[in-house]
Amino acid sequence: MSELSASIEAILFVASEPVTLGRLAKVTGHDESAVTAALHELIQLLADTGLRLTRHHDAYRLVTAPEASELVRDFLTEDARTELSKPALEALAIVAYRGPLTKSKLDEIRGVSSDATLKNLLQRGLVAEHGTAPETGHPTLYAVSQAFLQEFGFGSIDELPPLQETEVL
Amino acid sequence: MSELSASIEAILFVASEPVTLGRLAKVTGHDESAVTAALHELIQLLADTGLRLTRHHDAYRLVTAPEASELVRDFLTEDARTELSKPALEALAIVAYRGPLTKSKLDEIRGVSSDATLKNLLQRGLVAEHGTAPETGHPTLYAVSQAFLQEFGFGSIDELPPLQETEVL
Amino acid sequence: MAHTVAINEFEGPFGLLLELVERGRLEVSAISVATITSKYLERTHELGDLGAQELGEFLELGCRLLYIKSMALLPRMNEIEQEDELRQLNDELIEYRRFQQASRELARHSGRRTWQRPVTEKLEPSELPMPQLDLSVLATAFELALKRREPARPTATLKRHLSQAQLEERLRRRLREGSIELHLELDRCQDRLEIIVLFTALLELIRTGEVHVSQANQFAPITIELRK
Repeated sequence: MSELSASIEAILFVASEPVTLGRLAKVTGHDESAVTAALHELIQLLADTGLRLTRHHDAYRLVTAPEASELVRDFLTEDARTELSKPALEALAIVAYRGPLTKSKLDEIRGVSSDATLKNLLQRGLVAEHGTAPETGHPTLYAVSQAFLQEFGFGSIDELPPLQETEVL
Repeated sequence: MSELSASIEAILFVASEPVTLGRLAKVTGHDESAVTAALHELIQLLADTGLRLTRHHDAYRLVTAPEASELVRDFLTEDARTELSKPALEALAIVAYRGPLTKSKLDEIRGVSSDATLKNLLQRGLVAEHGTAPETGHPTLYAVSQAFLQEFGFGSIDELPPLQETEVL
Repeated sequence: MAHTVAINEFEGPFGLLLELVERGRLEVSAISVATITSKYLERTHELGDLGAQELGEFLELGCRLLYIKSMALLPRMNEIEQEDELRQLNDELIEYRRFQQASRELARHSGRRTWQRPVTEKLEPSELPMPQLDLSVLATAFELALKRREPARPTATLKRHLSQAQLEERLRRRLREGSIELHLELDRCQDRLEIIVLFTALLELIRTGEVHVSQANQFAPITIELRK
């Protein structure tokens, strides 16, 4: 492992929040392209270990490997979280693939009001506010969060399975 | 990396204290000699990374590589120097006025998950754990830290500035 | 007695419609819209004791289907309009199905949760710089947090909504004391949702033959009475 990758790994290990590319560059004293290259090296080197490097927007964080999920839960003697209801999963999928989007767009796609569902997802931290839409009234936009990636073991939003393409019912 | 070594790495990553050989054997379902072999593999594989596996008596933990210690310290200091974000300020205020309280109570008041925010406040030493709540599962209670109280010259939390209007949650 | 289907079986009106379409190997077209509409309304009815809000959402799509269906009964000029409406509904269903499938895919990932590290690495308190913070800022932040939460408090929106079964029972109770006039009953409703639910309750009682509805002439009050 290169020295820069090792330094970045150490910093991400102690960071309490995801660390942006800019901050990594600043604290390591390297430019962003060198840091990006080191991050890519780290992603590859961690691939068969117990840890993973995940990215959300331009912020990075270390988490446990999704393959170790069950063991880690046993170790932490954490109860499995209350499973998400079907409507919650449905709303979450829409926010993940179509976000950032407004609540009314979400309601429109689902054909029902998503008030309670959205509130639940916000409180669980799986969805977060993400600025406002430029249209009249500037409604709040919602997008999936870093915690969403963590909950489902995705390394970044790019790992979401592709949406089905069929155009006929 | 072997699957067992990867599992052990994941467990040590989430552990807040050193983990004994016996506990690792129990949670992974392997015998102590297999776990010891996997720990040795892990020590070797981590040698040129940003992390190290250390042993004290028969307990193991992951730490950052000594070469990175200066960077890590710089990072943590700088982290603590950055201005508190709006969510962090809000969470701190709620912990100050409503603490000791659990994370789920804090989430409920804010309507969003405070996971990352709370971690940041803990790491900055502004908030500290403060025993556990008597309810089921005994969730951790959080309150502002001694350091926070000393810094701002309060003998006790009761001397916080009064609120303009009293509201009951 | 109506067979009750748990609401959780469907993610909502689109979920129900999609199931009917897929199970019946139908397409939402001019030819099948009548079949689909009656099946949809039938199943909505079987959903049983829904809250007024949910029932309203199911009925809204039901009305849309009825509207599209009704176009076929009207003169030819409506054909294009009907096609547009059908295409629109088809597109919405396809879009909806995409996310329904994606949500099932997500559910399969739920055993892959990953964990962050707990906060263990901290600087010594002496090394920790405390933020520059004016404590009045803290008081303001707290007050803002409480205010921001206020609209979410259910005080203003928490109206008690009666379910269809409750409204059926209310109608029966009143009718046992004699006939009633529909417009007076509608006046008692607190909002549009309750009116919708009252209507469906009344339709149910007519369907089961419990009540009889009559009107003396076109603009006379509608009278409801129990069938003897």
